[in-house]
Amino acid sequence: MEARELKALLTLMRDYGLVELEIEDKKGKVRLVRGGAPAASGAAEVQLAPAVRAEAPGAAPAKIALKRAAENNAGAAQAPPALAENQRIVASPMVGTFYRAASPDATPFVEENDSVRKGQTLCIIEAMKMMNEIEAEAGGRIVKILCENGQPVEYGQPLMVLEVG
Amino acid sequence: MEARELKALLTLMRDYGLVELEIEDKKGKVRLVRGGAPAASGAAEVQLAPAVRAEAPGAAPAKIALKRAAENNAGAAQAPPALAENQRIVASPMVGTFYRAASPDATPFVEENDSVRKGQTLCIIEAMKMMNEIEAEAGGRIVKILCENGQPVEYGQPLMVLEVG
Amino acid sequence: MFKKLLVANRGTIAIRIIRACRELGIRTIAIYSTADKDALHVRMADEAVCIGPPAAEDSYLNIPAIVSTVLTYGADAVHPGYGFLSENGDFAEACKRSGVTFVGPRARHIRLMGDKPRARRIMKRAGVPVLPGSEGIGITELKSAQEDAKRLGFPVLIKAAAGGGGKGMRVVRDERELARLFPLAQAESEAAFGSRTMYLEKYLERARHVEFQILADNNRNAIHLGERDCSIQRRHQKVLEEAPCPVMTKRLRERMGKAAVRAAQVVGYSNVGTVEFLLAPDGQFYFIEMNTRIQVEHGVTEMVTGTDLVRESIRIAAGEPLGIKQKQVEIAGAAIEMRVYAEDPDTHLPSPGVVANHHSPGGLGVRVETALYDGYRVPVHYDPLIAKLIVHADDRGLAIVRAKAALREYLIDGIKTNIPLHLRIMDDADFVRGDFATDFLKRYEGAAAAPAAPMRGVANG
Amino acid sequence: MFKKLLVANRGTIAIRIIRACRELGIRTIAIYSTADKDALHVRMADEAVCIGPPAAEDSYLNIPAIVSTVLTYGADAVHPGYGFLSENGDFAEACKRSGVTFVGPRARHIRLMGDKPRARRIMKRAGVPVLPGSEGIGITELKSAQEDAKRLGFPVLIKAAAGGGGKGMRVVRDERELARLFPLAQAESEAAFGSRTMYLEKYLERARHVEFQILADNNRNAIHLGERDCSIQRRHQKVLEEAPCPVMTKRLRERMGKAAVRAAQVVGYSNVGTVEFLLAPDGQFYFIEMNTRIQVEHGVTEMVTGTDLVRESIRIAAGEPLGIKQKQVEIAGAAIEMRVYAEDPDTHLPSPGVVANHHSPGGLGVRVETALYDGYRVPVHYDPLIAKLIVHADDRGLAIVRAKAALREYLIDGIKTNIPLHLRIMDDADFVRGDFATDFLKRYEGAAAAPAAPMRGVANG
Repeated sequence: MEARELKALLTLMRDYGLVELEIEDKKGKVRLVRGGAPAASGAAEVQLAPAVRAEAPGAAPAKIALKRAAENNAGAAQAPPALAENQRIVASPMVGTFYRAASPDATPFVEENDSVRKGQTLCIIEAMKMMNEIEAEAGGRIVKILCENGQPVEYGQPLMVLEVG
Repeated sequence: MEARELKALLTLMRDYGLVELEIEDKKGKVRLVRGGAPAASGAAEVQLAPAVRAEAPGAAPAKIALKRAAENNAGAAQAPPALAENQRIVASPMVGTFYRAASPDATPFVEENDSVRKGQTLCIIEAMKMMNEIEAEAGGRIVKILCENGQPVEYGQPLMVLEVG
Repeated sequence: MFKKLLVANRGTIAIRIIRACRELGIRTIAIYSTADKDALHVRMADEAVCIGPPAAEDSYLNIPAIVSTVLTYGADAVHPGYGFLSENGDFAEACKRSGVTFVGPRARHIRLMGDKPRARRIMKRAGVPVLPGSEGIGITELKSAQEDAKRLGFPVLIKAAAGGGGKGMRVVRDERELARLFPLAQAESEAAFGSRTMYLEKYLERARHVEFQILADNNRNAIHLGERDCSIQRRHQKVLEEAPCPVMTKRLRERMGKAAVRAAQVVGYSNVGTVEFLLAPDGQFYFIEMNTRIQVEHGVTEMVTGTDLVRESIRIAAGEPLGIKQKQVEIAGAAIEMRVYAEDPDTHLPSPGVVANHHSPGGLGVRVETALYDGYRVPVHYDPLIAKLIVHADDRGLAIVRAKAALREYLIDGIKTNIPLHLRIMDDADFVRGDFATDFLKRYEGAAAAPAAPMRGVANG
Repeated sequence: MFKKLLVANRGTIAIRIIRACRELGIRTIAIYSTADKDALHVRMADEAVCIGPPAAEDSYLNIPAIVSTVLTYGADAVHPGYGFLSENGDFAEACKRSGVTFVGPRARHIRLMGDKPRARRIMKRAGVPVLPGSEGIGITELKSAQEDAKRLGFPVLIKAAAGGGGKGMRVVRDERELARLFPLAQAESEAAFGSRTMYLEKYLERARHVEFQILADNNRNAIHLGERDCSIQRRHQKVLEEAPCPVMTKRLRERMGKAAVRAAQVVGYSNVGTVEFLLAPDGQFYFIEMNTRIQVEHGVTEMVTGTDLVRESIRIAAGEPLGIKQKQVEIAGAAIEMRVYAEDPDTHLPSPGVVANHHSPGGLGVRVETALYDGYRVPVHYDPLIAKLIVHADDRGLAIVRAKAALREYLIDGIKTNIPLHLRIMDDADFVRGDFATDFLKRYEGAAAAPAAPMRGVANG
């Protein structure tokens, strides 16, 4: 590692309040992330000469503690589950209550492992007394249902995992 | 690098509020430091298989701004000059006024490039009307005089650079 | 008292409301857009619900989403704060229809006062002095504007009937300007409020903006808590406010306060509100409008009267009577609020970014209301108000000195702020004397606004 | 007024003094040890001078180094703050001899009040009620202690004649304890103050520590600014203070205040000072000692009286007369100060380290006095007091609620603090009722101090 390369890393860390560092060579790779969500504009992706790579999305360490204070938040969106390449999240387009069936005594629209057609109703989000049907964007298989029947959900909250194809 | 090792690193970083990371193998070494002084109890030293090293000394960003606010401080000690191996700083042992001569019309005790004996008076620090003679700790040559005659100096402030031998 | 209150806002006022609720033992629900998932109000509230994407119309202005949150998560009260839906009669009505208490006045009072020509008519009838201007329900044609201008005499001020926040507002000094700027103001009003209805007011030179804080319970008891001087404005946007007004006298306060209370009572107003006046150099004052919500600058009134206005607004909404009588209101000392905007102090362009080295001032008589923290990203989508620095002291001179000391202590890196502008104001001889009007800040605009010499101890970029 | 003031202290009080000086237009010189080069007071002052290595005796207690700094850097006043040299008569005298004003009482008053048996004699003669105890100049022999104890009746309190800060202090309940603990207390006193002279006081069960704030100018005008209740102590170290005292009555305040003013006037005292009393459950009160400096807890008096005590101390030292008369002093609302210590809340062991995620509470009625900032290393060498959280509200109940809300907002990582202990106190039914004495905190010690369930929203470790 040359002094110049180090300097570049240093400058990056300072300028971008670096919380993530990725270093890679033939033998291995180290990737360390501290802090919260990735930064929108501060993100930097830099290639350095011999197999070293730094990456810097992000928030300063301050976030850690502040996040901790928020752990009690009932409504904070969970981290989305890890997805395979052909899997997609079905997210709630609105705030409301998640229902798996059209009425309390009806059978659920879908179960896990069910195959679905594009446009098929997957669940209902009740918002302001309106029942909003959530349809499958594409045909495939419901891998996982992430919410309980009757559970409040917020905007963007993952409802199901759909495996496309 | 194995996932388990990364996990261990991350856990360490989180648990100890880690500001320094060193990774080393046969091919090289990466050392990353963020934040101020090394943590007292949280310091962690971890050896990981393959060899990468980056270095990032320096204060956490918070310090930078606060330091900037202090730039106006007249009394803040200057950074000591870079020294060769056989050079030593003659520092002020007390707060007071720096004088290069015994009286206003006397010749200075030493000039730059003068050779000095061990125990020879180099300057005077006046503190509470007392004249305190500052002596050479070792024989050698005065390379640089860092203060002006009559200048206030604080504890530990560099006064001269002495080249030993 | 309420059990769970939804805070239908973000930023400084959301923090303020959450704090008040904690003290009242009320649980809070924060709402947020995806751009605000790391915002402090989300972290401080007991619960937080994401209600939509960054654009305000899809989140903080999205009435169905907010009402749905109320119903789904079970709140029994909604506090709208300032800005966003705080003066939207439909929102107040939607809350009521959903069986949840809207912390603020009734929907019809919001609508009434939001229709500026109508508010002027009512006040005039009630004997509150109103600026000479357009009569009736407002004007939509340049011809009517020209007739009104002739009657009033130039200069006149063009205003939007549905107005607020300086939008659709123009000072015109002659016929030519009127012909040029009336359509412009009208287009602005249409874009901002969806309304082409305008009205004219006589423009007063060297007038001060002086507003009275009103507190009224649901039983028609109304009092005022003295005035705020909000003359330090840039393009009709307040930058700095103070209480009391530097030129106020006891007698004038009584007269203006009485007019303000009358303005509230004549319509049966309840909760907090602000009656805005112009105070002319000759001591005459004129009603201009009423704001039917808590104001950004409510803090200076709290400091000099010792009354917690947000607490009062919630108490009143819960049906409790006024906790204070007019006779008990005393103005103690002087308070100044400096609005800290994430903007370039010279160009006034917004300056979003990641906050670093955040260090806010503290100590005796210093209050900071902010949603900032180190590492927080100021989003581009919303108002650039990121903090309010409020100082309180025994007298105005000491308050200015305290404000200067606090401004010098304030560190915010990563974004630009208008703190240097506030420091210039504190050193301005006219400001220090209290000798200023709504045109004060013009001297710091354009060519006149050459950057001051770097100030000692100020680290704000 | 002074031109340049040297702040002979560090931490919270150094910040407090620098702020007061900024408001008075006085330049400041901070002094610091090498351990404090990154300290906030160093950064906030106009000038900063390193005066020695970390050990306090070589730096903050090093009189020659400090006086040399005054002379070399040209200060015309020195403020000693609290702790360190604030009650050292030699330092006050050294300042005077060097021609610089010491902001505080005259050296002889510091020495007089520092000699506790002598202070007791003078107060007794002046008719101020004094706790029954050893007479004369103090005792050095166990035999004398045994005689005094017999006369007073157990329990008695052993105290150091040169005492302060709880050192050399022991409660003894019988002959055997006295024989065992007297030599121990004496050894402690010798180690701390270099004095083997002790005295005994009758130990009052269930008494409250109630102290009166004194303000006196150089012309013998003296007033009091009401009392503070400082009963919440751990091993004679104050942890939480409030004003007013929850059981105070107007009549009792008048009587105790009069005694406190008399204590100051009988010796011709000047500047700020505090007269400490024990208040027995039967309403009797007894002088215990006088502190001849600003106190840590001065902030609560500032909040309820609106008087800036640090500003007043500097004004008075500059020869100005008292700015306020006794009749003008009014106690408004209630204030509570919580001392935040860098310590483990259960073991009370100091917890130095690097501060991370520092986020202090704010808003209406919340004042934070701290020298912390993110990335600051709390040094091991000095007092663990890192912040004072002060709340003020209309009444004590609301102040407690506000304190709780503020404590829940407070984030300090990297070190442990006693914030969880303060939260427990705020939830303690006896504390909430105001029913407590100096032994209150014993219930949270040892086995009884099982950690409370994790509290929501509190991120302090």
